[in-house]
Amino acid sequence: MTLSMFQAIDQIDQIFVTSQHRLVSDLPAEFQSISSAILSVIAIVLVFALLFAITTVLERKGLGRMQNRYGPNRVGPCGFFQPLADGVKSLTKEDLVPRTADQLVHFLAPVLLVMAAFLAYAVLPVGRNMVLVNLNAGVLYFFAVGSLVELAVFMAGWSSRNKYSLLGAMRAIAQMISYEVPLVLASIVVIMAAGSLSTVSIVDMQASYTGIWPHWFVFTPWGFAGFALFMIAATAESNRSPFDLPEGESEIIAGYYIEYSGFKFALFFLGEYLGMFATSAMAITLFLGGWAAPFSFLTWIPSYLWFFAKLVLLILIFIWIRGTLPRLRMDQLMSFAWQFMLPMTLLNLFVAGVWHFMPAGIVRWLVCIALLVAPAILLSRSLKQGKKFAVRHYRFAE
Amino acid sequence: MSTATEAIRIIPKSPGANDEGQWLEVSMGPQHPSTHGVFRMDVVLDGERIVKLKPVFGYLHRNHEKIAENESYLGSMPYTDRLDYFCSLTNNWAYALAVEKLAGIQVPERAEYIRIITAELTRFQNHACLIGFLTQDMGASGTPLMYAFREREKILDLFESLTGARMMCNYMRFGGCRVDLPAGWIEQARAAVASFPRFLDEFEQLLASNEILMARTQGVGVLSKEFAVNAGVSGPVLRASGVNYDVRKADKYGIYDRFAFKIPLGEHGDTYDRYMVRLLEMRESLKILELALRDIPAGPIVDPKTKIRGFRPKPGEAYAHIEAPKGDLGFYLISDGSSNPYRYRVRPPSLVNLTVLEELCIGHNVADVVVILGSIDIVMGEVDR
Amino acid sequence: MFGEGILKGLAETARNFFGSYVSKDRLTTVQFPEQRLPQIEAARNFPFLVYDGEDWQQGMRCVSCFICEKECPPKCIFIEKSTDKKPDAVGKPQFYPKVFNIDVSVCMSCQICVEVCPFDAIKMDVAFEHSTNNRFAGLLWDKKELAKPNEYYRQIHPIEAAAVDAALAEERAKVAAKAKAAADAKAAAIAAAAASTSVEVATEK
Amino acid sequence: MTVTFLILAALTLAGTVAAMAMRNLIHCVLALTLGFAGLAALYLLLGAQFVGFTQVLVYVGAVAILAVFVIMMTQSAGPAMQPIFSSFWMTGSVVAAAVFVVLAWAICRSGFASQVLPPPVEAAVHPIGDALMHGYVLPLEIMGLLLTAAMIGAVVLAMHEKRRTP
Repeated sequence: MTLSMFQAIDQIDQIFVTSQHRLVSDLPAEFQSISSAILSVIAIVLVFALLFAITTVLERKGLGRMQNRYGPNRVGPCGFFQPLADGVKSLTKEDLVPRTADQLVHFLAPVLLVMAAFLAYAVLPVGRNMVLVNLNAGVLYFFAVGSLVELAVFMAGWSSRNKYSLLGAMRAIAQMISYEVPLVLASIVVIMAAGSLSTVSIVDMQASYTGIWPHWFVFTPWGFAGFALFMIAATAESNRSPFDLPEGESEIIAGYYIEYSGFKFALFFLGEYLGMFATSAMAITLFLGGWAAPFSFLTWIPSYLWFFAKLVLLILIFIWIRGTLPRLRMDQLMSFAWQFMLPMTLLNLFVAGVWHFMPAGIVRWLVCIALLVAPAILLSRSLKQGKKFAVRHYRFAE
Repeated sequence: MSTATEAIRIIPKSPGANDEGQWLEVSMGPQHPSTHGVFRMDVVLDGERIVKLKPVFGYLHRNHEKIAENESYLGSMPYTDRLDYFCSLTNNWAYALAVEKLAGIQVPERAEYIRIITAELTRFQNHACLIGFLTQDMGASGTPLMYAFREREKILDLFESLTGARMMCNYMRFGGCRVDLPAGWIEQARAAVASFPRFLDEFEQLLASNEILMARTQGVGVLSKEFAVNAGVSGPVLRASGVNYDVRKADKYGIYDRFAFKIPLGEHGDTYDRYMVRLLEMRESLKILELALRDIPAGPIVDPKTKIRGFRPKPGEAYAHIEAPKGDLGFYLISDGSSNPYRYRVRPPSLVNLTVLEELCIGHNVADVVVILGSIDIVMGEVDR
Repeated sequence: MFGEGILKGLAETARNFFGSYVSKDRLTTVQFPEQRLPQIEAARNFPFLVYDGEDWQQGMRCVSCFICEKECPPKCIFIEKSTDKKPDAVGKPQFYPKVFNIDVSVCMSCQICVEVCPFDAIKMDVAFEHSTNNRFAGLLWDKKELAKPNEYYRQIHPIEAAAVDAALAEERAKVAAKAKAAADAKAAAIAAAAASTSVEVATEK
Repeated sequence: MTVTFLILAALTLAGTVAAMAMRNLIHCVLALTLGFAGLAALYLLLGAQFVGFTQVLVYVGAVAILAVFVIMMTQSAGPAMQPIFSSFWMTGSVVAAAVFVVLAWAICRSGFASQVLPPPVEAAVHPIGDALMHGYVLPLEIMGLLLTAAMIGAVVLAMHEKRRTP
């Protein structure tokens, strides 16, 4: 009885894997691997493009509610067909290219951006046994592909022949390079702990339980600090508020894609959101146990649902932050990256080492927390660069 | 074949400069989203640092003064709405005050109260929206702005039920106001005023102690006391630099001397002070509003001796100014005894305050320019006239 | 200090997010085409010409005195006086506008024409959903487009219209009484001289 | 497998040739990036995942961007309008041909090419890490030191610059 139930749960969990196998198995042997890969690619493109569509609605509705507005509510039920209308609109808009622009590069930039964004999904395990390729150097692949985005951004900014787009591209590249360092360093703690660069084995390591509690890396001092640092760096990498300077709508209008219109503009949006999903998914994979359920008694829920639940949760946090915070300035952003993020990630590496070599127990927790919190406070003090940022008190004249 | 840099005008650095590299001239505006209207700044950048900044305006010039000189005295009243289109009622008041001074008209008690109530409501909504715009310029995706608009809506509803229009009120008349308060207006206004402190608390909660906001505004665009006075800056911008000058206190026009309120003063003269002074001024405005809504007497709302048609003041001249939300707004009129003024001149606070922009911006980043410009609080309708 | 203000702000937006679902004064949006705000007595948009009775040409109150044309700040009113006369709202024979045009693309809705009109003939309309695909002729409203019945005026500005109606009725009664007195006097005269027309009686006042 | 190799090799060659032949420096860098990417793909084809990804990360992600930045910073005064063939093209091609001949000779002599390759190691990351941390730890440390010194030098230079312009 229970056995068959387990089997049923397992079947539901693996339904996409088995159906893919069944679809491919009829084909001749030499086409099997390639057609299975194509199937997976189509699935990834469709699912994440759909997620992009849903996220745009969620973001606009969420921001609207935070600002005491309704948000889009006209197209379809509760406005959920809004992305459809947006898509039709952007497809039917005239595609304007500046006369002085570098036509070829101008055209290639959004294509490269979306391509790079989609490539990153190859190593992300969205469920148990659900990963496109299980690379040994999966995490490295992820960051390598991520660095292509910088090139695309530069191409867009440079080829538009617009001062604002050039400024935006400069900002974007400086920001991406600066935050790639803490992003990679923050993820190295997990690689150290897992002893592998493969995303699949990193998730597998976290998918076990003590009692009902999972072994996610986020539930350790270094893991939590790493997660926080990773998320901050990811926010900057994906140009989200409060690090959305490359777009800086109120300063440099739209940054590097100011000269794009119609569907190319939509592609930039798509690429940006895909980048955000990808880094969020990486954070989930590294720190939040990937597709693993948060409690052992919840493992009957299919693994892919857990993955997407976590992803949507992170996206909602992104939206929440965007609805609240003003953006930083370029120099502040840079000093934050180099004076706070970099030392903290390096320190986190050290703390992870300490954690590894100390015997388990409460002492280990206290030592690691102290090692992280004290420097964090000190560093945040030094960030003010001698200026006294403080809530002020004012005098009044009668 | 050429590089991108060809499309960009490069200016060689001034001979005195030592370091290499070029300056980049960027034209911010007039279609830039955060120039608060059709305003252009010719910005010369060294990297992202401002080296020179030249404000260019006049895109919205409408010949306001010349039109007014060919218009009857009353006919200019609706045009004053369009000076600072955020605060039409204070513009009306300043103009009415000037004409009253010119023609020697007395204003009935009730009208004075109505003027103060509408002016302080105007100040409140102007400051609320300004703070919203300022944070919008800082990239806060409009959340504070939407809160400000939510509250402003209440004030605009009040204006609409009183004057018939939400923004272009055209309400003040020489010797009083156009219509009396409709039934239930005072209660509605009291309810609105009572709801504002909660909004201000939320606003402060949302932003005043936000580290990013402090980092973006503190020490940015410092306007020294001396320079502010020398440049003729007025309004909250001046008071943020620590100068205790408020026309409401200095001139006691209308019946402001009957109300107890304080003037918040800044110390550093930076953007954060300009932001906070406005926030505190809103609280003071609420005090005045509460008192005025409590004490407003019954009576006529307009001096019955003033003619609507064929209004011809005696030859002479008059200058009257008030503390508009943006600063010291003055009207100067010369009458030659005919039905239209011989000379009509506006002293726009936005324009005078704008003159310090370059001084405040030099040495800061591009991103700071929009914040500083936002904190000066200009409306192009008033700057260009 | 670091992060505290940010957390406060996040709490505030979260409160507003949930508050917008429960509290009416947080979500004040009016979903326009379906929902509409209640009509406001003082509201104004563009002027219209009031007429009494059924026939808009006969009942038009305007006597083409040119005051509004002169006082209009942006000079958007154009009037041409008639050559003949017709009885006005209070019953006196007066000129009427042969042409009365308002260029609403110029009009700035300031209400000064209404204020200066001594005959209560021009009032402010509240209709705002005007649109046309002709930006020249479509925005130049002539006498016919501007004419609206007094009932409409009562409907959009009830308090103001009641006052105007009362004043007009008083005026009308006064004029009628005067006319009656004059007619009586005339009748007495007619009895003696027995020759006169009613038009002359009315013009004599 | 050979078809893939041919395509990638053609791509790499095309990229590098274009990098030499194009007149716009930014285009050159972009073409060079294509060459880098093709090279990375070739590494992957050989089963060297780590090297391939590092190639992308370092060359495409960092070196190309650096090159682009340098071009933007230095060559902003005027466009590159030099002729494709410089006056030393003869000398240059002779030197290039000589280098090619020497390299080809050395490779052919070493017997490396004729050797039958062992099957590619699956877990390529671990051996590299082991090699770096055990066998080649001294060169690694020296390189790290060198880079740190270079970085400090760059910082000092930049700070000096700043002090000169108040």
